Amino acid sequence: MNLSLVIFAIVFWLAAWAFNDWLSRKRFKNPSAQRLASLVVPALFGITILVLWECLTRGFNVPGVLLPPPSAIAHRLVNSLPILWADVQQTFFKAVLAGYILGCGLGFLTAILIDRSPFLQKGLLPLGNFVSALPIVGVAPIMVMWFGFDWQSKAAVVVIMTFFPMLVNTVAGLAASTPIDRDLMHTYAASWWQSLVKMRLPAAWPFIFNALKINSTLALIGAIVAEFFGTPIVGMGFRISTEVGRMNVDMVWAEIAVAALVGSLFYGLVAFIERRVTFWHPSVRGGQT
Amino acid sequence: MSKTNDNVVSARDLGLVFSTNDGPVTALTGVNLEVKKGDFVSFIGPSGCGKTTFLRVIADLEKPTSGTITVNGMTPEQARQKRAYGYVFQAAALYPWRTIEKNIALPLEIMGYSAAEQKARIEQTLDLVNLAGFGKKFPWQLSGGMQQRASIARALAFDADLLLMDEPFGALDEIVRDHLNEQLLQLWDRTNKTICFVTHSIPEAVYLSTKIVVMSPRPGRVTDVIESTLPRERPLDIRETPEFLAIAHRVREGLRAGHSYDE
Amino acid sequence: MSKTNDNVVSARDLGLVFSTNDGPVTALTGVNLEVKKGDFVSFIGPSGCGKTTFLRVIADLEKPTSGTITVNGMTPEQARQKRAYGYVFQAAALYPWRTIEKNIALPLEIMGYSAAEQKARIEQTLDLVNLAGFGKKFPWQLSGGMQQRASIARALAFDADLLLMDEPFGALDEIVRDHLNEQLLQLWDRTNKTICFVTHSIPEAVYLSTKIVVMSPRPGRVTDVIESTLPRERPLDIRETPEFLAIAHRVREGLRAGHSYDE
Amino acid sequence: ADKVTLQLKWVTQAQFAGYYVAKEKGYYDEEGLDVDIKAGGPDIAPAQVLAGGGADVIVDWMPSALATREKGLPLVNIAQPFKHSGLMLTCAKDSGVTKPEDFKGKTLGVWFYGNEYPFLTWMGKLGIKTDGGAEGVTVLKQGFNVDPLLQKQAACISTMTYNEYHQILEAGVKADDLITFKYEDQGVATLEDGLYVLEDKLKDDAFKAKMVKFVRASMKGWKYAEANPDEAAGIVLENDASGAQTEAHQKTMMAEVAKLTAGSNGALDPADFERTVATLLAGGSDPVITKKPEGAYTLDITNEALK
Amino acid sequence: MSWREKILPVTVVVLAIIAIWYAGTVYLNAPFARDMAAKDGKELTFSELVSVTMHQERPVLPSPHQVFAEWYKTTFEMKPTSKRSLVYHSWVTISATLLGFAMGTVLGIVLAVGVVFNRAMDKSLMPWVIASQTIPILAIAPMIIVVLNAIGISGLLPKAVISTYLSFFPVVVGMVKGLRSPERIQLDLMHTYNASSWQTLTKLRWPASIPYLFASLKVAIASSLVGAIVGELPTGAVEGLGARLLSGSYYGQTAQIWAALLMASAVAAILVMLVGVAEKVTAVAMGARPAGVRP
Ligand SMILES: Nc1ncnc2c1ncn2[C@@H]1O[C@H](COP(=O)(O)OP(=O)(O)OP(=O)(O)O)[C@@H](O)[C@H]1O
Ligand SMILES: Nc1ncnc2c1ncn2[C@@H]1O[C@H](COP(=O)(O)OP(=O)(O)OP(=O)(O)O)[C@@H](O)[C@H]1O
Ligand SMILES: Cc1ncc(C[n+]2csc(CCO)c2C)c(N)n1
Ligand SMILES: [Mg+2]
Ligand SMILES: [Mg+2]
Repeated sequence: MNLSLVIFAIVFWLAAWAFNDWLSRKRFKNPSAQRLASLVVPALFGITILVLWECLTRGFNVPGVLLPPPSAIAHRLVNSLPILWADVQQTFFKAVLAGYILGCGLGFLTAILIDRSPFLQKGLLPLGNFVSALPIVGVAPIMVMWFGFDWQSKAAVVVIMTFFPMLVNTVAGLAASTPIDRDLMHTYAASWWQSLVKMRLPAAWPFIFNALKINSTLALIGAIVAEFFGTPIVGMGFRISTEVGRMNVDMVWAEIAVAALVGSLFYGLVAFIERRVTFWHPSVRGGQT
Repeated sequence: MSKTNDNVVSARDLGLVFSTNDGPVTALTGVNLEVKKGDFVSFIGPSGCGKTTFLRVIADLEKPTSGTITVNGMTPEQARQKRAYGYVFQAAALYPWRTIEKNIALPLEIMGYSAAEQKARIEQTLDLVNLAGFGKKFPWQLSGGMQQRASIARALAFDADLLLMDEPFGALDEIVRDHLNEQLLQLWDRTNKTICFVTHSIPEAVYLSTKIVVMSPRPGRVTDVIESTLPRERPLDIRETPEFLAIAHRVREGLRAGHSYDE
Repeated sequence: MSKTNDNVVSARDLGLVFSTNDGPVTALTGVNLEVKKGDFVSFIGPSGCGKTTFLRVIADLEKPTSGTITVNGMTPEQARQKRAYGYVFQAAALYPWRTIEKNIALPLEIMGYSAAEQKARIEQTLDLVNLAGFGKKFPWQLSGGMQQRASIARALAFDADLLLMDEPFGALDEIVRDHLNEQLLQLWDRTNKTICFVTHSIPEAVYLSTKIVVMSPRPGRVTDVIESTLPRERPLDIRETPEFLAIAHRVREGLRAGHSYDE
Repeated sequence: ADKVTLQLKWVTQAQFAGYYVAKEKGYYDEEGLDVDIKAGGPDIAPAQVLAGGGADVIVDWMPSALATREKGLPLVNIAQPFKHSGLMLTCAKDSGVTKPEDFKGKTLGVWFYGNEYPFLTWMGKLGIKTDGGAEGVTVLKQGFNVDPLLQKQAACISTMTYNEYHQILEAGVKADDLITFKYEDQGVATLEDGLYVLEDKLKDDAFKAKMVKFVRASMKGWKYAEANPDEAAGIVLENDASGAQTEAHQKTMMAEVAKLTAGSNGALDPADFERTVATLLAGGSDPVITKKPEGAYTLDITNEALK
Repeated sequence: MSWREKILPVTVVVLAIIAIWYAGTVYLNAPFARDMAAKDGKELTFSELVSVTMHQERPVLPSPHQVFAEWYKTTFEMKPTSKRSLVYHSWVTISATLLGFAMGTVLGIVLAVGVVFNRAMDKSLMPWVIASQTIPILAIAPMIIVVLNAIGISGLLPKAVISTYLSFFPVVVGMVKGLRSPERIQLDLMHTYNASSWQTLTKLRWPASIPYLFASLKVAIASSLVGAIVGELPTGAVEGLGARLLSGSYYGQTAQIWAALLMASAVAAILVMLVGVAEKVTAVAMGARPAGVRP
């Protein structure tokens, strides 16, 4: 055990914490300084975690097959870019995107359908709940059987995983318009479609975007985990599962880092669109005083 | 009694009871009322006497629990489906995701007006309520009175023969109010609309109406119906004539009688 | 100029500009105003002239973009932290998940009143605004005017020396309004509160105030400050005296001058 | 009693019958050991559990154990109950495969997770590329089951003599319609289920003594299981907490496993070790291990145990 | 609530699904059946085909009655304490689910509150919370288990931790939005009272977030179940629905897989419905207007 590294880690952590706390309380006059500060805070948080991780794994001599230090992971990452890129293409650009669009679309349409017909509302909504937790462990092998080893079966798993959050949130969102908003449409004798498009969907967007955000990470997890159950020999899940078995844990973490990056970017994109679409909602407009 | 097809609104023994968590609330009871084509009817009465509820029944937003009501000789539902009326709610009820312009366009879009027609009407009604230049703002960027005016503009933008207006000018100052009163009278005169108008201002009620309905609460009922003897042509200074003051006095008395506390 | 510690509100060259999606909106400009302890100040002016904005600045809900303002000699923020005022918003702003009773209890809970005290005050203020018996209802089960009264009750339930009231009686009929005007005057007289009161009713402004501030829009500014010469003791029929009518006339002229359209 | 935790490589099944028998029959108790047998699964890397301190001894295949050793986690083989390899590639006859040369252009199902090393070695030896090019074979990461063959998604799949092969038969496919390539017959056999511990721990005499007792009792269990396959299968079934296995399948498995353990008294035959290492080092472009491992096994434990 | 209103629609939809399922059974199982017959030099008539596909040992899609029979057998014909009883395995999974759900909900709410109230947390924590969700669970699950094992925690808790990991995120996302959903004027009111952050939270933000909370809880409890099942793999998959799924798959017992899937679905549906009931009760207590007749 290397005590000085451990002590350094703890000191660094405390210092960074204090600095961050100070920085996020402080209001800068200059807007660009403010913006810079808002970037520095999460970055410093991240750096702190990395420093802690590096020092503690080295300080306590944690075996590399359990948890490699970040430097080893970074080294592995830059040396494996072509492989990682191929994996991202296979898993994200094929399976995740296709499954995400289909699953969210399907959940959304089912919610609309349920909303349209009281009969289906009573008949389909309870059954929608059945799909809610079709465990990936059970479904993934079946999808491989039905749709083959390639990305299509992973997309199918993603569809199943993303369907329910979208269904639930859309149903809740469609109920979110206020009575007076509905009364107004009623006085215009607006058709169901008109009410939907002009009133109920806008009011539902905040909920729908919640689902889109939750699903953006769920889809990635789903596709990666589904690859544990049979794939061609490319893909992020394939890489992770085989490299764990081979004890190349640094490669596993490199792949995880890539997954986190891709997933965060995806989430960020959805959140960005959300701010555009629901600009009027108090949560975006800044209900805070 | 007049021929039915003359009646725009005709209520017989109308009653409405809300059932709430702590017992039923009688909002309307035994309401009999006839509104004729071209009438300008004001409803006046203490807070909570059922004015809004009655307007909502006409608009098919609330179902009466007893009695009958027809609108244009049909059930309120049929009338609503024929888009018989425009409604100005007591609260502005603007959609926050639409600009003022777009809020006014809403009924026009729904009723299938052409884009050019929409544009023209938006401009015209924004002018009417003195909001020209605010079309591109969002509702939360307007003052309370401006929001109310926007919602009036929205109801006036399309051609409904019957206007249901629930305290449309409540949040406006005297000058704007006078201005809009005049505008409304002109519009009414020009287009021969029928107007049901809730107000708390006695002068406003007398100035505008051909018929004033005085209501009283607990349970909500009609206590007096005053047919105005004022001419259809009404300059603002008609408000100083003895005839005007006499009607106003009768309304005030009716109002006072309906109140639970006497001063 | 009076000693500063006498001033409850003191604004110097106050200005406020909102930046919106389509350019800046000047809501207030060059506002100078002194409100003394025990004053009853009415703000009157066309819709959109910045009355609400000014009240919000006093309440530390909006930060001025130029000039200075003190409340009780402090910054608005410090004053707010001392719970210097009660605010009645233009809209009722009741929490829909609380009954009327509970809505009134809200500030009491926050300020740590005892349960018994809460109960007593709820009962008392409900009575004051004539809503006894409606305590257990939810806001949506009340009429517009009743909601407004509930929000007044909420602001009166705790003891603030300064009351900021934004058109509190807008949705009420004449009788209730007269009643509440009297109640408010009594309360003011008894407790020596300072009241800032937005209204659109000229008679109401004149009847209630020791000082009337006339404002004008685009950009919002103060155009006239009228010190009332009426006695502090004001029976309802003071409204027919020539003195009263003279003040009302001056207010009306000021109001008219601020309007963009001339009739 | 001394505590020993054994981490298996896979779920509870007759593949590990010896240990369950030793436990049920009280052989561990006799040695004064309290043995906790932890089932494995598709998501468990026994070596990782060992490194994390979750187990004292693990069951692993030698290729994967040696690869791990090269990665810096010094595993040491202390006993080798499995003499023979049960790994094979099973192909559907109608896929047109009759000999290893036919693999080119076909799709083959392979188990990864450290189990792919023997396969890669074999393909390296055959000179067949596995990276998906037109010249080589298309490799699939096979799941937990034999579906790819039944669904015709692959021409051949990896099977164990004692398990998956029988599942194919149970699904209704006739043995005549199948063709199998045992790794042993192809000269690429590598040692399978062996017992491994961390090198450091062996410096501790108390631990060594414990392992001696453990191996002795375990081998007694294995020999009993070999001799009484049906009873052993029953014991396995009792220990299966998932309640999912069938008696018939476990009996078949036990019978087949017995063929693999036959001939081993637990002691690793250095010749087998050398053969495995040679095979692994020969593996094509991406060799499993790059240099001959030193100290990757010890005979001390078995020598002591078999005294 | 009459029979016609409630039961009929569900029945119709269920029947429709079963009909589609049967059709799918024939369609998906036919190739293997034809193949087998062809090897015997036979050609199957349609009715033969139907009957064969209904009873395959290893079907691509087992028929509804095969699944139901297996489900019925393992659910009702076994002692609930037996290892072969689905009830027993369901309980193993449900207990981890509920524990994970409870921990996830609390964690999610606490994080959301932190994010809404503390700018530093919003800025520094949220990106990492999001990143955490992009880490594939199965990849780190074994490490979690190993680490927890190393510090002496095993059994229910590790599974619940994985459950928590999956379920707290929907709660965070929903609650951050929900806690920020009060209107400006509602917040202004609190501001005028100089209410503390805690008071604003309990008296305004929290009640305003309830619709978001329940939408999130429904997703979270479903995710918890998935997490508990997934968590069974790296804990050795010895018991629970995940173990049934896995060993069913491993030993090619298709009917067993489907029965476990059916059970997992049913459990999820019941749990989600329970959350729905709680939602209704809360709504009534919070003075929600009875759902109107109009859309
Ligand atoms: N949805 C409802 N549920 C229960 N009671 C209601 C409901 N709506 C209105 N009421 C009750 O019905 C009565 C009449 O209400 P209404 O809104 O018609 O009054 P109003 O005459 O419009 O009053 P105001 O002038 O204050 O707007 C009131 O006592 C009110 O409490
Ligand atoms: N949040 C905001 N963003 C942008 N502009 C605003 C905002 N709030 C108010 N304004 C603008 O500021 C001006 C003054 O508004 P304010 O609400 O103070 O008017 P007011 O005098 O209270 O009017 P009313 O009598 O109609 O309530 C208006 O032109 C309004 O459009
Ligand atoms: C991810 C994964 N890894 C390995 C195997 C197969 N497998 C591992 S060890 C072993 C021997 C004992 O049966 C077998 C067959 C699988 N199916 N899935
Ligand atoms: Mg009303
Ligand atoms: Mg205002």
